[in-house]
Amino acid sequence: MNFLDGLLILSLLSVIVTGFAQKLRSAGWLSSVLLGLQCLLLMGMAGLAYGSPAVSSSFSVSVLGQPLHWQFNALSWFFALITLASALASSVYAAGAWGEDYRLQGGNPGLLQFALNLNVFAMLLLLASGDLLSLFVGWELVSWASLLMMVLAGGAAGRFGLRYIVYATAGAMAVMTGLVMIFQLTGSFQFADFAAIAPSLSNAQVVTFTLLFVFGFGVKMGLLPFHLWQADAYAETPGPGAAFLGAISSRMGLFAMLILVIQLIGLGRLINIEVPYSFFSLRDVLMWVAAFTIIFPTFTAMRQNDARLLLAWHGIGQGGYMLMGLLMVNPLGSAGGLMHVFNYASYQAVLFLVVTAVIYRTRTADLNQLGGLVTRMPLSFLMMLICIIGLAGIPPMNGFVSKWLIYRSLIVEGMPLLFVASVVGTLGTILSVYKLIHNTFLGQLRLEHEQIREVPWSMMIPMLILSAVVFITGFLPGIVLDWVASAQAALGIPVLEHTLGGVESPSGNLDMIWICSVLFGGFAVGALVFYSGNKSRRVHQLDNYAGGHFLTADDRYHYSNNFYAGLMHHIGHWYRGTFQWLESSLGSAISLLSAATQMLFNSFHPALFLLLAATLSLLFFAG
Amino acid sequence: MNPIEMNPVALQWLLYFGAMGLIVIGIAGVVLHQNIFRMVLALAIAEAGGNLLLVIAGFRFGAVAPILQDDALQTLNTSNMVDPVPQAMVLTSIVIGVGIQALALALIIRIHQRYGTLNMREVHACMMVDINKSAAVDDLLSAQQPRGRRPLPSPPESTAKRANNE
Amino acid sequence: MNSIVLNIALPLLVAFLLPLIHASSRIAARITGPLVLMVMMWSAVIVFKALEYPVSIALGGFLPPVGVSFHLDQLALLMATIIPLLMLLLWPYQYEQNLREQTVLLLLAAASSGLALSGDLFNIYVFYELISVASFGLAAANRQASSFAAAFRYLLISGLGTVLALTGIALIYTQTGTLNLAQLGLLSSRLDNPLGLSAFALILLGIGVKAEIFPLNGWVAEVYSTASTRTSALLAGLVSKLAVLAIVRILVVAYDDSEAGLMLLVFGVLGIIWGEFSAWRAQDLKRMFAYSSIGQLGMILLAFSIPGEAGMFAGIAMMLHHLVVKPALFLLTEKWNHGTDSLRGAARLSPLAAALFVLFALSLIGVPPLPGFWAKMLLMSGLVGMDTSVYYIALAVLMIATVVEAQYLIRIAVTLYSASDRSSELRLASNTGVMSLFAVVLLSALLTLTPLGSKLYHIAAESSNRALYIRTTFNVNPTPVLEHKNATQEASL
Amino acid sequence: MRNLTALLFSGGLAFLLMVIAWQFTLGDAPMLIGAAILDNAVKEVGAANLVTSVVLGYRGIDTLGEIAILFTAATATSMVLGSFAMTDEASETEQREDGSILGSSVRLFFPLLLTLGLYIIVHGHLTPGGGFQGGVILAGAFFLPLLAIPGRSINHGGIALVEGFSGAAFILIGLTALFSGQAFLQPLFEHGVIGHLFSAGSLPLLYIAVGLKVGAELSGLLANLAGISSHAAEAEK
Repeated sequence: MNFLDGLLILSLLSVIVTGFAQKLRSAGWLSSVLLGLQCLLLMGMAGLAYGSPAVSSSFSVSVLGQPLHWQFNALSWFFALITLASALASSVYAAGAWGEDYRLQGGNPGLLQFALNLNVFAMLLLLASGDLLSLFVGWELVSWASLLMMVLAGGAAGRFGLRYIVYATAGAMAVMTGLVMIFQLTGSFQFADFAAIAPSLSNAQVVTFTLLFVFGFGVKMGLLPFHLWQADAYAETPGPGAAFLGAISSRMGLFAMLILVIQLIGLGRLINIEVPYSFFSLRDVLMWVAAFTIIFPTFTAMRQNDARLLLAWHGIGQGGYMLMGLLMVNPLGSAGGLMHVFNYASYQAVLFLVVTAVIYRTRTADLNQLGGLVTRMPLSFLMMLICIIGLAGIPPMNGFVSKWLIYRSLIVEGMPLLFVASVVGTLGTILSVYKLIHNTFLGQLRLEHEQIREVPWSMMIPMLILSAVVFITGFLPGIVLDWVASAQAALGIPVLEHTLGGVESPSGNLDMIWICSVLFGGFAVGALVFYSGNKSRRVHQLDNYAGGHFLTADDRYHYSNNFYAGLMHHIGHWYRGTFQWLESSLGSAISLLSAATQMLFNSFHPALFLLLAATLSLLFFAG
Repeated sequence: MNPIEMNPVALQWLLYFGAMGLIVIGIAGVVLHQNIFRMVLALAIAEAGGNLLLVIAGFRFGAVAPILQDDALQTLNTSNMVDPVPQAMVLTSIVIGVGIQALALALIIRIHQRYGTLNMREVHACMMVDINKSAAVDDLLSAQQPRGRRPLPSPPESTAKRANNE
Repeated sequence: MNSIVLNIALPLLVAFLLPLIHASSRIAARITGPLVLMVMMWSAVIVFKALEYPVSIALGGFLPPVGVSFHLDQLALLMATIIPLLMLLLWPYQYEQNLREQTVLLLLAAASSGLALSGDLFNIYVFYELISVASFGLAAANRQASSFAAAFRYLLISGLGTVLALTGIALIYTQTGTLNLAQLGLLSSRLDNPLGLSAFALILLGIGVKAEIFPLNGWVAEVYSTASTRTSALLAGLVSKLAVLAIVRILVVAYDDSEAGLMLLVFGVLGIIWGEFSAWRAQDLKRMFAYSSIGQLGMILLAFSIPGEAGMFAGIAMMLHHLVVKPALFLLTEKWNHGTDSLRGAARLSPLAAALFVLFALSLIGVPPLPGFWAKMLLMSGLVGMDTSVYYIALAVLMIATVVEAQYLIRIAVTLYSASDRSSELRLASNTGVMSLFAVVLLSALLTLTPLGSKLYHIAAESSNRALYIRTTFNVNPTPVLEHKNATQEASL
Repeated sequence: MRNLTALLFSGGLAFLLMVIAWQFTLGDAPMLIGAAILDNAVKEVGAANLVTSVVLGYRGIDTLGEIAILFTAATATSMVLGSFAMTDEASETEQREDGSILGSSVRLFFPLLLTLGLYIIVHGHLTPGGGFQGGVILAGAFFLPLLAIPGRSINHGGIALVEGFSGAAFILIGLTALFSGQAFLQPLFEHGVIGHLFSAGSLPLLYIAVGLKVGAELSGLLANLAGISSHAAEAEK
């Protein structure tokens, strides 16, 4: 009985307990405590992140002659930490005032907590997978558990959840095909056996496996042609659930892809496979997929008028950075990709939670219906500010470090076009997160929002802690880089040389402590000048004038509708909804096919088909 | 003419062509007819073809029926007999055919009673209407494919008034 | 071993006498049927337990190949056990005025057992016909006009199928002069030519009518949506499997290593496409399940088209899985026979039934760790193992079909759990008890996956062993089941 | 269009079946089990009619299945056509006159047919014919009055009795063999002298059971069909 056994058993117990305790008032706190205990157990395995050998679970199951076992290494620990931390934050958030409110709105917070625990259990099982079969079992559990979370809200959520599960099943089928192919090659589902034959695979086999796994796991990540399901489904999920799903759920796809494509098949193989009639290698193709995944969803996010949708669309784009980083041979890139998982989870969770807090107070997430909340909910504003700085990848927050690593490695590896592509993506990010914070917290306060207050502490504390993480790991990225380096070692890829303040390697240096000191020194100077001048005067937020005229609160001068009209003038015609069109065409095609197949069953004389079948099959054999 | 004396090739043509022909005529009859009673008759023809084929399977030139009679009873000579197994099988399959046909006729009687028609197309249409009704589903064959019942547009006022006046 | 014929003789005997028993005592008539089924189950279990290696019994004391023989192997006995069990679960206990239906059900039980056990081509045909006639009766038992029409259309297709099968048998007999499967196996070189394969095609089409093979399944949706749910459950769950089993027996024993498997593959793939895509648009539960059952049968055929143990293992696993899941799903529709749109919010009123639906749906889609997943994985693994382009195409079709399947099943699940805009009148399905039993079976299969898997593997290894079949039938040196195999070898995929 | 397709494919099917059939040579039956039966049937079963020894001996289980099919068909038919009572009602409403020619000839034929049927059944193991053929004649005997003499109805209770017991008798004979340590449906008793009425062991008994069963089933079936159709005609008026 080691920590891993304890963690998995406790997680399973939490699922059962929260399942039965759904109706309890205190179900939320119960679930938070259970998740907290799981975090403690995970901390017990913290040695993994500092070089301890992998932990194997002491139980294993054998099905159809194939053993399934579970183990934890530094990579699993890294992902599990993110999972449990975001789950704990979401759980605490949902346990308090928000849960009460959710209950009053007709929801069942107990069920939400159950779904949360179920997701955590499924993810831990996936992260702990010690062979391909347990990986797939965990993978499917994750898929279906997140479906439960998505459809909790009912209504449109059901439709989006359904769409998700179609994509997820398609992906799962691709993965399963890949797995049984591996099984037929090696006769087992063990990682080691596949790794052993991986070098001797033919190019065609490598391409097949890569495409199958990238498609299968990429669906969950929202890689480009398969990204449509994600934003809608996450946006409709109840707030804390969305924070959790947005933070980590899609990254499970990245995790599985890491194991199969990068660890087992190996990037070296991908780089050596040329795409015919081009100068691309297979790896380059994937990187461009990642690049487009960064650009298109991010710019789609910019057009959203619902805060949740805006964030959810963003989440898709950020996945592209991670994949892009991890596809780099350079240790800088892979470290950036891995670290981005952590960073992104931290601020994405906070952002969703802040938006949920805004919804909690104002009952709307429509960016055209908000504004000026900064004085009403100052802490929330601050946290959103911290996190959008992180999301945009601007110092001093942690997002800067991971993006710097990725950019740096792109430059070092000599991939200027990809660099430009990712910078374009970052541009979109900055523009859209600015739209988010401007339309929510800045600008004109709406009269109906004048009386609202900051959210209760039960909701505030998780956000505060996570924002602190965003800041601290930005200031001292070495904390995370330690874990990342161990994870790199566990994956068997080059390890990043790092210090507490950043990176010190031949490929580039970064010292966040120094950067932050300079930055805050600059701020201090500015503040000194501002406050020593003492020329400012505080007025009420609704006390405004323009052009010599007083503006009453009824005048709408908050510029929110058709944000970025000038930019849209130039790029607006690029938004064509091609993917939507493709998806709906596919749906129509299936519908058409379905109608055609039903004609057989609606034929008034089915015996005709018997005649046809008899003739044709005789023709086949005797003819 | 005694068939044994016939040209074997001609006999083969006759028998196999007869058997296969009956089968095909039967199947084609079932498919081509719209009258369900005729379909059952066609089915009977097809079955007859199958049975004939079975009997032919045991046929031998110059052999007699596998029944010991008269002289053979004394000598117990069974060497010049045809294969008895197909004959037993044919017996079985004929009886099976009878059972199926009886049941088919009973069903036809009921269908005719309830639907008042023997035309397969009409029977099918009636049946589909019944099935759809019992399943509370719109007619799948109709063009109103988008799901969910759409309310009919209310008639123009003038016609509604006229209807009221009348 | 000989006592297994009781599984055929006893239900027939009671069925013949049931009207007379009914005339003397109604209560006796009511309990006789279930009693007989229990005895059948008991007898099958006893033989199953005593069976160490396959045994052939000669009926009438005439040794095969001259006489009719029953081939008792684990697969046959497994089916012989399942038949009465399933019938007990689906027995019409609560209806009055069901004497004839009970009679027909007993006849069906006898015929099904016979079909599972028989080792003679023509005997298989006879039992198959008995099943057919019994199922026509059951299909019409509802006494609705539509069920008469559906039963008639079913009868028509089935009757034509009979003719084809009979033609096929006649061709085989003309070619080989025998009907015993084992002897056909010995003579299989005579059948591995266009003539023999055509005969197989005709038999396949004939028996395939019950097995819901692709172009012959026009009756499926009609009959299942007009007959009583128990009948549908029985037809979809049991009868179709028995028909498949008969086909597989013929295929394995007499058409080993021939192109015949390819035909199964083609029909299987077409069945999957037709069934699943039709279900995608189905607007009421019964027809959706009917179409889905066609698709599932296609998958089963596909599995059996893979030669060797792998295919047999996958096929048996899929078959048993479907045998548990589909009857349960049909029972669900007993009260829910409405358009899918009107199911909105039904979960609130009947939470257990809705939860069971979700369980069965997930297993049907193949979500791990439910049994359906393992069955599907065996199938996929077998397909990949063939490493031929045709099988890869089949694999692709299977994948797409699974996605379609997931879409329509989860669509229903989501509808069930979505909020209702009006007070729904759909109450708890009355058969939740029986359905729960099915769920218990499914879940216990999940818990005992490892022993079950190895048991099924042994069964598959035994029934895919053609030489063993032939040896058993001619009673030459009865040998332990896996003598040729390393006995310690674990069951593996 | 449909008809054209059907015709085209029927033609194709006919052609293919002929292609298949042409590969056989007529009269060249392989006689694998056939020859074995011809050689051994006299010794093993002792019936002069070798077809009977196949029907009731070698393939007795097929015959059991066959009468079960007939029984199933009869049961299903009565299930479809409704309860027996309906026929009786129908016959009560009949008002037609009894045609004297028809009536008297039926009265003449009835015993003749009965005798013929029984004869064929009893001699099934000796001469062409047997339980099925005789059973059909018996059914004809019982059905004739129904057709010819309006208002005549069949005693369904009697039919049920006969069909139940005759079917049961067949199985019980088979089970007797089983419980006496032999195989199910193994012929019992001494073979006797081949060609005599009392020979071939239990085969004549089995054939009597089959004959009665078939007779009862078919009469029941025919009566059902006839009764309900006249009733339906009534209802249509």
